[in-house]
Amino acid sequence: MRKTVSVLLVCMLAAVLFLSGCAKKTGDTGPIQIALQAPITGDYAYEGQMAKQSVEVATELINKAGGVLGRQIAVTVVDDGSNPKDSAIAAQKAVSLKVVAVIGSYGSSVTEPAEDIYEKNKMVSVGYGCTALRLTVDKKPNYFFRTCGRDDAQGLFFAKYAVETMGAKRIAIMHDNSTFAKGVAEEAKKALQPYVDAGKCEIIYYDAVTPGEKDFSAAVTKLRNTQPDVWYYTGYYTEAGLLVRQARDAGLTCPFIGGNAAINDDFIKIAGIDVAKGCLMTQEPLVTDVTTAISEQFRTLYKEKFGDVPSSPWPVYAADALYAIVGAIKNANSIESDAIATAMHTNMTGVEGVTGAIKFTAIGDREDVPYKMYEVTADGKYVVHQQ
Amino acid sequence: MGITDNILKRIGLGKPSGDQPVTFWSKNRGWLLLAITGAVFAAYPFLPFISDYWIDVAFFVGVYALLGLSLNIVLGEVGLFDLGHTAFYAIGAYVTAILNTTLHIPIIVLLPLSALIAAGFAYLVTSPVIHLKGDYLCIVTIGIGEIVRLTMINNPFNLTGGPNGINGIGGPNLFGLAINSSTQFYFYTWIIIGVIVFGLIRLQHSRIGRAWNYIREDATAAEASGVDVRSYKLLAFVLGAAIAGMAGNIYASKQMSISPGSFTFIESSLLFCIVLLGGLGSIPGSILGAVVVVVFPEVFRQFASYRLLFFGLALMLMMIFRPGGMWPRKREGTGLDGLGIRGLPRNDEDLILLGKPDPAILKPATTAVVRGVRLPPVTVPMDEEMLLQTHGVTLKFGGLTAVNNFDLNVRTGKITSLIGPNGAGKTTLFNMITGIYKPTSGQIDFLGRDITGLKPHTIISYGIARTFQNIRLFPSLTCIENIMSGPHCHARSGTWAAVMHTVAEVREERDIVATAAYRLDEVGLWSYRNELAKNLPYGKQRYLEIARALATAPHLLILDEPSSGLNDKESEDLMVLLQSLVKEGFTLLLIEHDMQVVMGISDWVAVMDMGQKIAEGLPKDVYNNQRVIEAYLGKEDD
Amino acid sequence: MATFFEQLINGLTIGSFYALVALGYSMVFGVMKLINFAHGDLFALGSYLGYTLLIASSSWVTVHFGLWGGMAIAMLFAFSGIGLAGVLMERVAYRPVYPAGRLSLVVSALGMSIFLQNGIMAIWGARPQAYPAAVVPSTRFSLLGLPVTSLQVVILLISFTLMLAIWFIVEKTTFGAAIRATALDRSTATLMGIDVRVVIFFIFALGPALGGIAGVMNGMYYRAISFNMGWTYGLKAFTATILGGIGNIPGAMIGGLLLGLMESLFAGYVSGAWKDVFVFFILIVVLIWRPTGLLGEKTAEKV
Amino acid sequence: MATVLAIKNLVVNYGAVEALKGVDVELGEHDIVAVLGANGAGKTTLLKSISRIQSIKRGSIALKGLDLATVPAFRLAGLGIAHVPEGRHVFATLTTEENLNLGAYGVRSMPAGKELEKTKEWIFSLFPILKERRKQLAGTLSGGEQQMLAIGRGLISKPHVLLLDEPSLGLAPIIVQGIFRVIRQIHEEEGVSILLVEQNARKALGVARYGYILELGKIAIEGDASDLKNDERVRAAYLGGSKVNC
Repeated sequence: MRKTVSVLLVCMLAAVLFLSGCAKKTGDTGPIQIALQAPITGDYAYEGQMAKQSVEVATELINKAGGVLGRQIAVTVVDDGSNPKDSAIAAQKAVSLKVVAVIGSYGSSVTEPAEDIYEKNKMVSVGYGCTALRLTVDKKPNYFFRTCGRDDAQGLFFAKYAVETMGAKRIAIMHDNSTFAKGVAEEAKKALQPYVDAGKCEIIYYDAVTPGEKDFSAAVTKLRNTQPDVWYYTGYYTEAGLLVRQARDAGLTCPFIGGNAAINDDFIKIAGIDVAKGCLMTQEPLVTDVTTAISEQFRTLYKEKFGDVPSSPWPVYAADALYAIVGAIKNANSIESDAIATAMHTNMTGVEGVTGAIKFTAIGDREDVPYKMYEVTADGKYVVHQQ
Repeated sequence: MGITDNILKRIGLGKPSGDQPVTFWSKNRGWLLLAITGAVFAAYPFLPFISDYWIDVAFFVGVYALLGLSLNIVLGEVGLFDLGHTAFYAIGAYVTAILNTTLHIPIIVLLPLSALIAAGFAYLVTSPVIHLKGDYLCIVTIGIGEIVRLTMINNPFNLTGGPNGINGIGGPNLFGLAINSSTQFYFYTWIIIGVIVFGLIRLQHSRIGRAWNYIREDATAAEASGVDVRSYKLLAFVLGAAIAGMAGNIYASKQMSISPGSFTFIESSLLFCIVLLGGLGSIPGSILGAVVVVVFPEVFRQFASYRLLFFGLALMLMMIFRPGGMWPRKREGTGLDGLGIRGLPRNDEDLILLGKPDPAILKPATTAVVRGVRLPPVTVPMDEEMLLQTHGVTLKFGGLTAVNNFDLNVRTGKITSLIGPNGAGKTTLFNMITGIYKPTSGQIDFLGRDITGLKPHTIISYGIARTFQNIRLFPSLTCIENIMSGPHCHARSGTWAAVMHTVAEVREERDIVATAAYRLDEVGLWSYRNELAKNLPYGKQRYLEIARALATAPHLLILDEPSSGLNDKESEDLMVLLQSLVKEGFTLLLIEHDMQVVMGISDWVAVMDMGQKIAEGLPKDVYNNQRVIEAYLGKEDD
Repeated sequence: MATFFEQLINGLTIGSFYALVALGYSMVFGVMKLINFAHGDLFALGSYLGYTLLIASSSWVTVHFGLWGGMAIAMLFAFSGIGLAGVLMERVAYRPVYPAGRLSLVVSALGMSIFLQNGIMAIWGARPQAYPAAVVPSTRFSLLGLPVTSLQVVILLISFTLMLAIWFIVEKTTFGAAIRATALDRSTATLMGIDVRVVIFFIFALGPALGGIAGVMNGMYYRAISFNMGWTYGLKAFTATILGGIGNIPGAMIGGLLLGLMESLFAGYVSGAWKDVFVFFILIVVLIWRPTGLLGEKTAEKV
Repeated sequence: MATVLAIKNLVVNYGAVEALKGVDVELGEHDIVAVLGANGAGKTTLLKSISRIQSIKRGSIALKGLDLATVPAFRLAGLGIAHVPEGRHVFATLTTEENLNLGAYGVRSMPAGKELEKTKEWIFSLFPILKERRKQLAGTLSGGEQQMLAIGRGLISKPHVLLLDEPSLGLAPIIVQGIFRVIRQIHEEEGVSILLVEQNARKALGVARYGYILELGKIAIEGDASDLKNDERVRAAYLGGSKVNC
């Protein structure tokens, strides 16, 4: 008796496995719903919270200008807590909210599970801080895009700059074992390989520091002893600031080049201007260097609302993601996912974001992200380095 | 059926006891409730207000319930302080990811495989550290968790994909049915949980589950009652790791990509909270804990940056207002039914009688088998009269000689007493005989076998049981459960038998409870069988401890100051009991300070001072020995 | 060789931070048998308190009392603030949970830790903050041929003085004996006329307060502070505590310094990425060899 | 004889269980009173209630007319009550000397110094072995030595009232004799009033002036020690028959 019932029960439940449906999209009145998936809590909370502010500003600007398709837009925030598990739930939440498209998310390994879910649910998502190659290169997604650049582009830019422009022979690369920093570091190493093979330079140091720590004196002493010509650090600005200062204290004098996660006003604060001055950063153009009308408006309103422009470049890409989505909706004249995705792939004429025109490649990467070398000036500003 | 009933009873839905009329409901309560629970689970994803999001939340509740259940074995059942459980979860996930993406082994095949590898890993890393106590084990588990995570990040042999992790993991495929939607994953996961819960409940109510609890309550007493503490601790880690490995497999196949960010110390501490929030050792509690830990932050997701603030607060409040957890496991008052043992006689007298030992068992065995224990062959010339002999036993602690070249002879069927000043080394000698200490030199022979340096749980299965100077019971277990630790060392059923309820296992369980019942009755504590041991008055605790030792069916019973804390009258009652035990066929060895007892019942007395024997003989000779008077007895003033 | 000595000094500096935090862990554990997982977050809070004082007065204290004076005042401020926070924490999060046992206390401590961490984030924001350069003394000089900063020297001096002072109080004074007695047996301590509440108050004030001072020194030395920095330091300090033998005051000091040295030397000579793996590996090996830590008592359990 | 310690109608609960159900006990100046009884009768609870490490439900405990309920527990040592707990409870990882010093911790009138050293010498004269062991960790002492240390630690505060809980528990006969000798000595020479809880009824009644017998939380019998020794009920229940002869 008991066995039969168990078997029956299991069969019943198993049968249910076949019956699963999926949700469908919303109505055509009221504001167009868009979700922002961002790390509001957790390790990258500061980036997520600034992304939220940036998107708020962009939303206000767009709505003031009449919205899109005659409707306003509204953005809901879902927090992914900077971790992959929460990201999957957050993505599913965004899907269940039946939004038109999603902005998000920040880190690559956090974005990845979300990307899969959005892709499966045929929902357009636009990442703004996830730079790992494989999100697009491996997966060739149909509904995923990103407004930020890719690790390899930055790595290549660095390699070229270091060897060809600076003529560095002994190159040190350091990262912090985070998805992002290690990604850029790996790509930089790859990009240097041809030069190494040609005997033009060598990589004399390749190691990681632990993020969240404060004392890197051991690492920089080791680094100093390798006598590098240039030192590339691809991690985040907090550690970058500490590293530069501790390196200078330890007597390491070679030029420092930071990756685009290091560029942040706090880098200068932490390192101290005496040390930060002259440090270089590989970076997409900053919002302050883009002179379009949108950029102007964005900066003004952001300053008005939050006191200062975002201290990091990534939140601006979140705003760009919103501009991209809205532009695609406009060009497609539809809020259907497929139409938006098609527009994003093929028809982005006239779509401008805070950092300029936005176009995507067939696999969803942003076209033409021009990297520039930034330099910290003596008065604590980032300007494009003039060779 | 028994177990379902017991669970229901615990949550207050059990069969009515007494003479209430039997209705359809009361008769089939267990099945009906199981069916209702099943129906609710089955219906959940199809409820109108349940979106895929909530189904996914339920899926993650499932993953965390599995992890909670797996940690509950280690932390809840055995009481091992494990704050690095995520390591096993990570191993399961990475094994799945690596083997699926490189060798394209199907996920469903990897489900048992990742469990197996996680279990093997757990065995390897925990066996050198399993002896560590409390907080020291805790930091080691944290260390293991961190080592695993950092290794994944550092990408050794290009296997783990570094901080990016691994992507492109496939979904499970059940005989042609591909699982990929949220609803399918929901059912897939919860059916697995159902199967595992079934197994875990069976384990909890077997000698294995009880052995874990004995260790949690008092590891030394457990070892002295015949539980192989080390192996059972390892078994807990291995089983826990296996289940966590499965959870890793499920997680990886749902997420399709994994990275080290999912396996941080914070995850481990969340699992810890799940077990504690639910209630230590409680299976439904662990599931409930998972519900809280997963759903709570979801409900507060819109509060964004404040949600973890609330979560932290909630954890503290929970511990303040429900310190035992939300659904603690109740042991007392559920009666013998609560033990989940089948095939017991209907009334108490029959049960007690069933446990009456075969007198042949209590005779010192010249044969090679005693109650299922295969004894090693006789290695020393066997003296029918001498049960135990120590030859020149010496123990040195650093420079201090605690026991010096001591010869002790214990005659079969007699009461031998060891007396001597405090600190003379008597208890140390006992600890050597029972295997807690290993002698520096000398030999201990028992039943014609050299038992020097064997583990306590081995020695006890040969037939030497003991009690402790300071009573050591399993305080939060019932009296009958306490005594059921006695026959443990003679039982043979393993994990699989316990889960499957094999015929031999059922018979063994019945024998265990019957033996315990008989001994409990013998020391007059039958009416206390369902009380927690800690609630017994001191004197009764002494008797309970003696009953526990007797339940191991020993040939030699070693009692360390049994009359300590008893007044003269109570000591006399004790003497009566001890003498009756000798009549039953046991041999007794005592340490005692109460001369009334020593002189009253001993057949032979040995006197120890500063680790050495200063006298031995018949009680009255020893009592009048000048050296003994000087060193130990003194002269009465009055 | 010069590099070796440099790494040695680096290791000592980071080790002295670990040791100060570990000391608080050990003191609280010794008396309460409680692993205060929120201890690291109190350290972070201390950093923020010092930062706020120096910023809020727009360096007023620095301007009026000089760099060192400002530093001293910030440290005193954090010391008393965190001392108070420690006592409050005991009242709110631990005292009501004592009867429930040690495991429940761990959960409460984890809850407190999450609460504090996110509380700091709610007050000071998620962005890391930096101690302004203007308030940090940064004279550099050469000591025995090694380049050191005056701040480094002062930090080492203060840390060692504090450690010695605590060691003296606990091991050599009658009150210290009272603390140790309370740790062993609370009700018998009461019979001796020891006011257990005073001891607990003292422990929960002083232990975290040491962390508060370490927090300010840490902020000054590295300048950057973030709301989640407590986790890392908490975990490292806990490791140090266990390494030395938990509940043992000199053990915590030695454990902390040793941990700093190991990290520094391994990162300096082998690999930064594998540093923590190495540290935990060594810890496990030490525990296999000495199950109660380096200075833990080797007494067998009495049965 | 003037009353030093007066306990009236003492009721103590452990959860729902009443451990003491209205107990009256008196201890006079320069007096030894024994409290006997079976396990779980409430003897230890009585002593713990006096020194306030056990909270009481009802009743009063007065030291020379001072209601002890108004005084925090840790002050009692300073008021002249010393409690030597059951099971010795020496501080195992402190040295013998540190243990002794702590005994005087609650006594403000005894600053560390000459006075303390003098009292310590007196303790050493009572228990010479402790002097040999003064630098040794208390946990490494033998059971008998620990009991001596526990008593010495109680005496070092020069108490008026000494509460002794099971001083003979688990000790060799020769040690028990020694301890009872010291009990008698401090009573006779120093005039300390002693409330003695014992299992060993024979010994306790041998040294006490007056005795109480507790049964299930109530005083069942009380009377002069000499009378109790010959009381039939006491003999049957507590002294045991003389089935054993040696």
